[in-house]
Parts: sequence; C-alpha cells; structure tokens
Amino acid sequence: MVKEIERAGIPVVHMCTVTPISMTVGANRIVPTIAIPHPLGNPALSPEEEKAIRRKLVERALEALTTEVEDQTIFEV
Amino acid sequence: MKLELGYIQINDIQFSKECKVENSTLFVDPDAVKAFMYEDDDVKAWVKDFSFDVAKPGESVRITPVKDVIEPRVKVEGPGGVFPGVISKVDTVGSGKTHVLRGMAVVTAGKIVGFQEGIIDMSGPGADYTPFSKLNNFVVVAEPVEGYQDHKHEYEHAVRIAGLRAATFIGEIGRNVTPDETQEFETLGIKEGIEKYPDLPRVAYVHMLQTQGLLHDTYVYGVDAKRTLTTIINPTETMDGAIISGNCVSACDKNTTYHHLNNPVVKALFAAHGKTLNYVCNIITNENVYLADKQRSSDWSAKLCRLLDLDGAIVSQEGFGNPDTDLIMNTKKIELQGVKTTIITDEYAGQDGKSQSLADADPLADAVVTGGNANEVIILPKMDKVIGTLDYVDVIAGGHAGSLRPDGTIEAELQVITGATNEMGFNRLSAR
Amino acid sequence: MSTIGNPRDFRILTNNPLVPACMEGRGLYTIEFHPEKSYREILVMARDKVYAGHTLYTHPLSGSVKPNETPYKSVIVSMEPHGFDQQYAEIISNAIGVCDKFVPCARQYTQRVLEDFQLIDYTLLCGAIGFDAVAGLSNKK
Amino acid sequence: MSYKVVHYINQFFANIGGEEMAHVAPELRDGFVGPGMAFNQAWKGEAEIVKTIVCGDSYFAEHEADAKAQVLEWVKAEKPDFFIAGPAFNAGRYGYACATICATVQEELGIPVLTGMYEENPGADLKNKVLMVATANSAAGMRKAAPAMAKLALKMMKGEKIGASCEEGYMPNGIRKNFFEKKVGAERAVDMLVAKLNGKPFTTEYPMPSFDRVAPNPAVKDLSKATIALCTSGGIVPKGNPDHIESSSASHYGEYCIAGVEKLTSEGYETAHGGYDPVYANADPNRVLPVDVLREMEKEGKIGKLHDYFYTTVGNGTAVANAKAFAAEYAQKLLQAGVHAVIMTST
Repeated sequence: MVKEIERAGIPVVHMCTVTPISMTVGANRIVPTIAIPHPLGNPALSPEEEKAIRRKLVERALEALTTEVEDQTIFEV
Repeated sequence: MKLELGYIQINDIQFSKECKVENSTLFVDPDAVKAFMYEDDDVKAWVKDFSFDVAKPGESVRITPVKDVIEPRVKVEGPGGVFPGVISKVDTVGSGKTHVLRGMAVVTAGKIVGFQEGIIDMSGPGADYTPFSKLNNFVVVAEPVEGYQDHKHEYEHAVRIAGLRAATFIGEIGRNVTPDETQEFETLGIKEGIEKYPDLPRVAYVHMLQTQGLLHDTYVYGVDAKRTLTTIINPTETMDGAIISGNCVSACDKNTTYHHLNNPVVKALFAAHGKTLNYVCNIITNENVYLADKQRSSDWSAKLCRLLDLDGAIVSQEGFGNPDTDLIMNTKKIELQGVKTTIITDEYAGQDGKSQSLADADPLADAVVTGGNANEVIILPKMDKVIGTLDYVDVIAGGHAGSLRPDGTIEAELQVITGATNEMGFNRLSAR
Repeated sequence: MSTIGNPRDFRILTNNPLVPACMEGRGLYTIEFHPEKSYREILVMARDKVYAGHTLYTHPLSGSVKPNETPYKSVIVSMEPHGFDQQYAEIISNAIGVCDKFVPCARQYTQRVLEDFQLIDYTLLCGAIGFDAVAGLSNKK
Repeated sequence: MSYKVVHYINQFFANIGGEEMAHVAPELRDGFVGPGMAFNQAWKGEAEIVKTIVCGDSYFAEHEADAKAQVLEWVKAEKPDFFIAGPAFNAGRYGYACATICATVQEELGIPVLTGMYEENPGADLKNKVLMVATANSAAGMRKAAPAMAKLALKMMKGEKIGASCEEGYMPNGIRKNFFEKKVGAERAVDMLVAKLNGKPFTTEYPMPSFDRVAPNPAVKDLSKATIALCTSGGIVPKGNPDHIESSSASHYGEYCIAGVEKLTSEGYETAHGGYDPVYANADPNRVLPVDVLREMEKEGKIGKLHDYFYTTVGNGTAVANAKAFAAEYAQKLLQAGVHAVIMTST
C-alpha cells in the first residue's frame, strides 16, 4: 500500500514493527516501531513517558520524510 | 532403458462370465474381479462389499465421490510386473513390453471420509473438464465394514489396494491380445545421450509428489514418498506403475494413478526427445509439511539438476497451498544453478478471479503454464444416474452451502471435478 | 531457514481436540490447545510468533483441504525465538492471504465430518514430525 | 433496433490537425467521424455511432476537469448503450485521455466502455480499470485494431460472457479467466521450455505478482509548510465501526475526518483489526495512529498542517489486490487535497 502512495507521487514513511515486511512491500523510508499490537506506544510506561517515545518516533519519521533517499532505507531510532 | 507399450483399444465394457477382449470390447466378470480383490487380507478385513457399474462417454451419469482412477496394464515381457512393490514384487520395471487397455479405466469410488470429493460427469458441461469422461469406466464402489470410522488409515489403504488389484486383474485379460498399436520409449545413459545428441539441450522432468499425510500420499515402488530423498527415476518406470496415488483430497489437482501411468509431461518430453531436446530422466521429489524437509528436498532437486548437467527442467506440482512453497523453492534453486525452468501449476484466484493465484511467488519463476483457476464456479446439471452417492456433495471442496440444489443441479467450484485443473498439464484448460 | 528443530522446541498451536487427545504426554513437544480459536486465528497466532522471531517448523497450509472447509489447524512454531527469518514471515503471511480469498461457507457439519477433519489435520501434523499417528489414535484419551 | 454508441477521438483522427491543433476544446458531432466508420462497418447495423466527441489532446491534459465534465454532459444527454474511445495506438496523451474518459464514463454513468491502444502507452496504466484492446504501436495497425475492438464492444453490448484476455484481445486486467487452449499443458510447457532454452521469446501464462519497486519521491523541503496525512493498516476506526470495516478480509477502506480532534480517545476510536491483540490499541488508539503527537507538532509549527482526513484499512486481512486498489484510490484523494507527505503506520 505504501507503494501505491509513493507511486502517486507523495513521499511516504512506513512506521512498522517488522521492518523486513516493510522492505518486502516496497517501502522506501522505514522507521521501526515498538511492537505489533502497539507500534507507537508502550503500555508498560507511564502515559507521559509513552507519549514522549511516540513523539520521538514521529519526529524520526518526519526526519525520514525530509531526507533524500535513493533506495530502501531504514531510519533506526 | 527401453519400453514398448502395446495399446489395446477398448471402446466398450460388457459384464460377462467369460473374461476377454474382442473387437475392442472388454468382457469382464465382476465376481471374478471381486474374488481377486478379496485375496488381499487388508481388503478382506476392511471392505464389506463391492458393487460394480460401467459408465460410458456421453451417458447421463455422475460418478462420485471418486477415490482413484487406474488404467489396466499388464507386463508381458521384461523384468517385474505392474505396480511394483505394491501388487507385484519390487523388481525394477520400465523395460521390455507392457500391454495397455487404452480407452478405459478402473474408477474406485465410495466414502472414506465425510468430505470426500471428486466428481466425474460422463456428459454435460462437467464432462468437458475431466479427462475421464472420455473413457469407458469400470466403476468399483467400496463399502466399509462396520466400525471403520476409527480405522481410516487402514480403510484407505484397503480401497487403494482393491483398485490396483481390480486394474491388475483386468490388465491380465489383455496379456495375450494383439495390440492395435505399439510405441517405443527409450532414454539413454548420461554419456550415451551426450554422444548421440551432442547439440541438443539436456532436459529433465522434476516431478513433485503429494506427500503430506493421510489421503495426501504418494507411493514409489511401495515406499511412502514423504520418507524419501529426492531421487532419479526412468520415465518408463512410471509407465509400469512405479508411482501410485494415495491422494484423495483436492479432486481437481490431485494426480490419480491414471495420471502417473500416462504422465503428460513424460509423453510431451518423449515427443520432443531427439528433436528439440535430449530427455535425460525424471527427478522425483516430495511436498512435505515439515519446512526443513522442504528445504532439503528442494536443495537435492537443484543439486541433481546440476549433477546431471541439465540445461532445462520442467517442474510439475500436485495439490493446493503447501506445495506452492515447494514449487517456488524448487524452481528458484534450480534456476540459480543455471538450469532454465518451466513450471506447471493451477490457480486459486478466487471465484471472481481477482486474488493472487499462488501462495508463494518468485520472479525467477518466469515461465509458468497454468491448468486454470480452480475457484471458477460451474453449474452441473442433474444426471439420470449417480454411481456412488451424492450425500457428500454439499461438503466437498468448492461446493458451498446449498451447492446441491433441490432440482438436482450442483453449483460448485471447478475444484470438485476430478482432474479438472491437473498440474501435470494433462488438459487443455488454462487461464489468463 | 536452517533450524532442524529439537522436539523440545516444538510448540504445537492447535484448535484440533484430537491433537491433545492423542499426543499429550507422549513426546517432548508442548501442545497449546485453543479450542475457541478459528483456523485463521491459529494462523494469526503463529504469525505473531514468527514476527517475534520464532521459527516456523511446519507449513501453515498443510493439507489440500481448503481453509474454508476444515475448521481445524495445527501449526508448529518454536518454543524459543531464534531470530526473525523473512522466509518464515512470508510463508505465514501469504498463508493468511490465501485463507482470506476463499469464500467463507456457513456450512453445518455433522460430528462425523468434523471428526474426519480432525483426523486429517492430526495425521498431517503427525506426518510432519514423525509421530506414529495410528499408535496415537489407539491410545486416545 | 441497434445499439447506440458514442465515440471519443482526438483532433488528429478528426482531421482537424496534428500537434498544432491539439489545443482545441471538446466538440460534439453527429454520426461517425474518421475511425468510427470502421466500427460501424464491423457492426453491420447491430450497433451504430450516434455521436462523436472530438477533443484536442493538449486541451484534455491541461483542462482535464473541464473536458471530463463536458464529455459527461454530452454522453449523459445521449444515453448511449456503449462508449468507445480511440484507438490511440502509441500516442501518449491521446491514450491517457481515452483511458481516463472511459474510466469516468464507466464510473459516473455506469455505461460500459472500451478503448484500445499500444500496451506501452501510458494510458494502459488503467488497464485494470478499463477494458482495453491491445493494438499495434502506430495508426498503421488500424485495420486490425478496429475489427478487434468492434467485435469485443458488440459482445459487451449484447451482455455476452467475455472470455480470457488472450481470446478476446484485451490487455490482461488482473482478472483470471479460464479457457481451453489448443494444446495440453504439458505440451505447452515443453514448447515454452524449448523457446526459453533457445533464447526465443515466450509468454508466461501466469505472470508472477509484481515485484516492482517504486522509486522514492523527493524529500519534503520544508516541514513547517507541509501538510502531512496519516494512514494506517492497523484498522483504527471511529468507535462502533460505523462503516463495518471487517476485522479480516476487508472489502473497503475507511476515510475519517479528524479536523479539530486533539487526540484519539478510547471513547471515540477503536481498532477493527482482527490480526493482533486489540487491547492496547483500544485503550489508546494513538498507539497506532499518533494523532496526539502530530496535533501538538502542528501547534508548535513543526509541521504545516495535519491533514483533515485519515485513511484506514485492516492490514493482513485484506486481499493483496484490494489493498493495492484501496491505496491507489485514496492516494489520488490525498494528491488532490494537496497533501505533501504521508505517515503510514502498520501493526
């Protein structure tokens, strides 16, 4: 699905826990996330900490969007 | 290894006390067939009774649920006998002379499990999809003994053996009949082949066998093929029944024993042998459930292709889902050895034809022949006569709720028809 | 795809009652019996394990009985994660994709038919790991 | 009584002129014009072109919305049984116009459509949406293309069963159809292998699903001016799942407005995904769709704007073909809405 968005001419970042899957589906900008049932959160943390982590991940995703890439690239957090 | 097949054309089957072939008509005594089947202890133990019928092309007849289809053959010269390791001793077959009762088959039918499938229509639209509608069928319907429910393994085995025995008995009737036509098949030793056809590409047939378990098994010289390593077999051995089917599920793309005896890839490769290619041998490999087995078996397929210095290979599949993974593993690994492949499969593209057809895929599998979309829906009209039982039509593969309509027509997917989307490339059916 | 697998590492995910009935306590494997789960849900459980780095030992589409016919499924994954393997991930996620393309059927099966489906799933599982299916049946609990 | 057909052609085939006249606006003419004659002849009175719409290729490209609206108006007024466009052969903009206008007529008016062009024409990108006959790469192929299109068109008008692509001559459209070949599969396999071994061309009967890669788009230059949209395959939907996005095997996608939503609450949103433990996503949907954080960054001016709509599907349950089609569809919506970049989250 990321590929169809990319094909339409819109840069897209894929935030996904299983990055090899993301590679397989053809995403170009990839940010690894925390876990399958809660990619952008961690119920073990306090709500404040959890949101801080989410913010960090989203910032990394935005950074990926502002970075030129030539090939599939994983933006480790 | 050289084998001569002598074809005895059979255009009709008649029940009679005397067993003979005369003017292309087979006269056979069902009681004698029955007695021969019951000589086996397992058949005696698990089959309560057999009933017999004949179904001819064009008749308004439906046979269901079909277990296996077998062509009667008899070995008249050379070592061994038909169905080695099962009916005959385990001697290597595939050389000498074999008589074939062509134009007919033994069809075994009757319930084994409650969702047993397989329809052969002798006329109407369904007949176009099954090759067995064009044959004169000697149908054997088996009835289990009481309490067989807890012994499905044993019962399946008994019915399998019974069918092979019936075919053996009938094949024997052709022993002293002069064939209407004969044909020779020969493959050469490695060095001989290279010397005789120095400029022709060396091609083998990678034959994948269904080997997943009960009702999903194939036997080679009597050995359960899931317990085997990928190996080499002469194509002519398969013409004498070296490979038999114990596969009863997924009617449309299971390879019956008839398919193994008349393997279309073997036939097509022999037709091209010495002209456009040098047919080297068959490589038989399995389709196991355990993933490490898949890896080992496909590694071995590729290794043997390389060892035989092949230029090309045709890979055929059997069954749905799990074997797609073996098909792609084999193809990919063989291609990576520098051996070019063409593969034969069928498709499950959904009733609307829009879904992805296979459970696995790889760009190296770039030459694919398809036996059609098994999910395509077909309406089968009511037939005047049913051999077997319709009790299970509603539960067979591809049938859906209400698939047996009150007026006797059946709405179902092609899946239910025996041999409809055969993955050895037996049929003309395809899809785009 | 390299793990051979020690039976101690076999975690059998199943919704088939015949599996615990015939196999419980007769080997080193662990049986996780989920009678309430559907065929698809068993695949999803296996997928989540594979995504978490567990080895997939058996093919999730074992058997030619179609996913919209049989309600039963048994899949073996590893007890311990041995590292993420893309090939396993593809096999299991493709299997769920295949499962979804079959038209669901709301058929009511008789107990006999259900038992036959159980038997097939059980024997396929036995075949995969070399468990004597017939012996298991004769010792059924 | 014969079927009524409206035909769409460009300025070149209407004999108005070449590139220098490509700017002409749509024009409606009675009866057939140019290549329409060949269709009429092939139909032998069973169907007939009642109107021909002529439009310059540049005009269509530059004023697509206007051109579409005009064509739709005329076609609607005419109430034809069928709409046919081209054939466009290798003319790129003409092919694009034929495919696009056919898709529009089919969607908006529910009238069956057909076009024809060379397989590498950019317009052929729409072949899974609009039935198109494969033609030669130049107008010299008209003699073959016109009867092929006419034949298929008439079949469609009569509501006859359409066979497989290779039988009917249309480009493969992703819908698999059975048919009987002349040779059995094993013979076809041997022929194919011999061709492959000899380095001769061969055509696979089943092309493996595309492994195509799409090249990355250029990076966003200035985040503070960019509109960012959120999409997810994690199945986040408004509470109660008003559109009934299925928990598996999803047959549609969701489009939901989040204008003014500060963060996703467990009272307002939940997941429809059947493939993972929903507890965490239901307790705090921002764990899947980070609306809270992005809204914050919008306020801080870090991003220009969080797009008013998010798009949602159910990941693994969705058939591959559907997922692709959904994304392709909403990607167009995002593009039209001026979205600069997308964050897609998956579970």
